[in-house]
Amino acid sequence: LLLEQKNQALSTGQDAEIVMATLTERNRIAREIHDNVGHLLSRGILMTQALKVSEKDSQQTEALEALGETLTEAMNSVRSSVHDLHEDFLDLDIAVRELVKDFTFCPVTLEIGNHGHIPRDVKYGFLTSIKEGLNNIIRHSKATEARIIIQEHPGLYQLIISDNGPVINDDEEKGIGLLNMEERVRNLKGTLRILRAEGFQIQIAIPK
Amino acid sequence: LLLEQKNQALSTGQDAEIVMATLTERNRIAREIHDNVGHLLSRGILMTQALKVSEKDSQQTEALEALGETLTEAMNSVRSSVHDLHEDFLDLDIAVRELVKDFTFCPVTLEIGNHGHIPRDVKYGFLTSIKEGLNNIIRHSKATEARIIIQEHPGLYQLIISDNGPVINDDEEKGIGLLNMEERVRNLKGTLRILRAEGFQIQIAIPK
Amino acid sequence: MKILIIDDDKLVSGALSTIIGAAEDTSVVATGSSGEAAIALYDETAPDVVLMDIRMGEMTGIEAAKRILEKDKEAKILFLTTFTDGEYVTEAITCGAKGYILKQDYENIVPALRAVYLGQTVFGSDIVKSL
Ligand SMILES: Nc1ncnc2c1ncn2[C@@H]1O[C@H](COP(=O)(O)OP(=O)(O)OP(=O)(O)O)[C@@H](O)[C@H]1O
Ligand SMILES: Nc1ncnc2c1ncn2[C@@H]1O[C@H](COP(=O)(O)OP(=O)(O)OP(=O)(O)O)[C@@H](O)[C@H]1O
Ligand SMILES: [K+]
Ligand SMILES: [Mg+2]
Ligand SMILES: [Mg+2]
Ligand SMILES: [Mg+2]
Repeated sequence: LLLEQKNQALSTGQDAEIVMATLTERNRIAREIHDNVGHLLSRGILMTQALKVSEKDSQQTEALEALGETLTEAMNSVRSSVHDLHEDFLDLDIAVRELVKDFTFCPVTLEIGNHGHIPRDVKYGFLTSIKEGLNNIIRHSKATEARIIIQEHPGLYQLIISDNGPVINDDEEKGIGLLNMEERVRNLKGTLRILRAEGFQIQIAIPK
Repeated sequence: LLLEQKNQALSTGQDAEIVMATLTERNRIAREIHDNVGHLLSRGILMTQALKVSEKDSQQTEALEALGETLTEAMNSVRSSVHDLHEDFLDLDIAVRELVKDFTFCPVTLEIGNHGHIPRDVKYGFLTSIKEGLNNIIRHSKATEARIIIQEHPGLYQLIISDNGPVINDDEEKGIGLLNMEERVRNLKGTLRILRAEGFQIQIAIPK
Repeated sequence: MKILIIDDDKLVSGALSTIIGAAEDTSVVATGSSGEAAIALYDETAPDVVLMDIRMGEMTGIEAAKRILEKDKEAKILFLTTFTDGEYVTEAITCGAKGYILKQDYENIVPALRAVYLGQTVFGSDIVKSL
């Protein structure tokens, strides 16, 4: 392993895993806030409104109006935090470009076909696979070119990661990286194929 | 790499990195909620208080009282979420025990000395280092025993990870794992030493 | 129109009762705080519209709505939600209820009840505003 390869691998690091962990945590917190603060605030808003409709004094009514606005603003703030949190915030295309941008070992051609909404699990599966695939290219290939294809087909989502490096080691041994990838794909009921022909190629298909 | 070693390494996986990512995200959200919702809620509580003072109707006063309680509860809920979020929620001792518990490759002796509050960065640095150290033991050592020591000294925090495996490869080459560890330690202004004597030993010291 | 209010938070149902009761064309026939109460009170009070919390402890609003609709296909049920929550909203629509309204959207609660009373469906406040 050359030092520059090492640095490269360091930088493509655990990004995708981290993104996933972050997402899980976001969802947990979103739920917590939603259930607790959101509930109390909506109660508070309704109570304020009830006070307003029962109020005789016009000055008090005005103050209640202002209070209602404040609480509504608080509610909107909670809502938008929670929305952001729940948001399927990972834009796969951007995330993949990000990974590719940081990858300087060899040029990467990225082909992302038109696709609709890709389920979150699939996105993360693809992202972690791409990360590992790129790391492997750095570590194991002498590639001068790599290619990533993401494609939606009628019945499935497809990811192909390939490089043009000469295949040196053609025993079919899988390390932790590929085993991990395989497990993820299996969890998504998909299939993973490895071709060692002209270069190394990983083909992943996840049924819709 | 034997299959059982692979499975082992899979399971000690990216835990520490994930914990760190989670923490970062928690902090971000905590700040956001605290700054926005917390501010609006405390304003709402003050407004309710003012309304109560000016209220003539006793039924309204009672309702305002209940509203004030609801908003206070919401505020406490925000505060406690934020507190939990900000909380230095990682108990290093527990986290390390967790890592060790999942480690079945060889017995590990864990010595955690009395220590006060360890800064979060140091904790995470230690945790990621332990994770990598254990993975390396699985992958590179033929150890039958390992030892992890965490110790607070007057001027520094110390972590030692050692095993009794015969040193096979005694070139000083560092892979991504150790380079990563070194970088983390450097960021904490600490020092990392590797001893390859009777077994493999990683010594980390982080100044206070 | 006669309204039955169900919410497991008594402070919420109390506030709703005051707000709805203040409108000229509405009267609150009862408030309850559980799905079971909803079923019993529906029989007892024969309301024109049920305004019911979608998330409650023992029995969800959706379950209670299904039970009420089993006995009375014509029952008009409007759900209260805290946030527009995907899974619940879909169920709210498919279980035969007349829709949902956000709890904190207090200005639209009475208009939404009127719309439901007239046989319309309400999905959040945007629809109500455009009525
Ligand atoms: N792009 C590639 N070009 C050539 N060989 C590759 C490529 N990717 C993987 N391989 C081969 O497949 C093997 C298994 O890869 P895998 O990612 O599972 O493990 P690894 O990279 O060796 O270790 P790690 O568990 O740290 O990922 C590699 O050791 C290598 O021989
Ligand atoms: N516990 C150990 N016993 C024996 N040798 C070790 C031990 N830990 C590390 N080494 C040696 O140090 C080298 C560098 O370790 P390092 O963790 O940096 O890289 P790696 O484990 O080979 O690969 P990775 O980048 O995936 O961690 C190893 O390849 C191995 O030769
Ligand atoms: K009335
Ligand atoms: Mg690999
Ligand atoms: Mg290593
Ligand atoms: Mg409820």
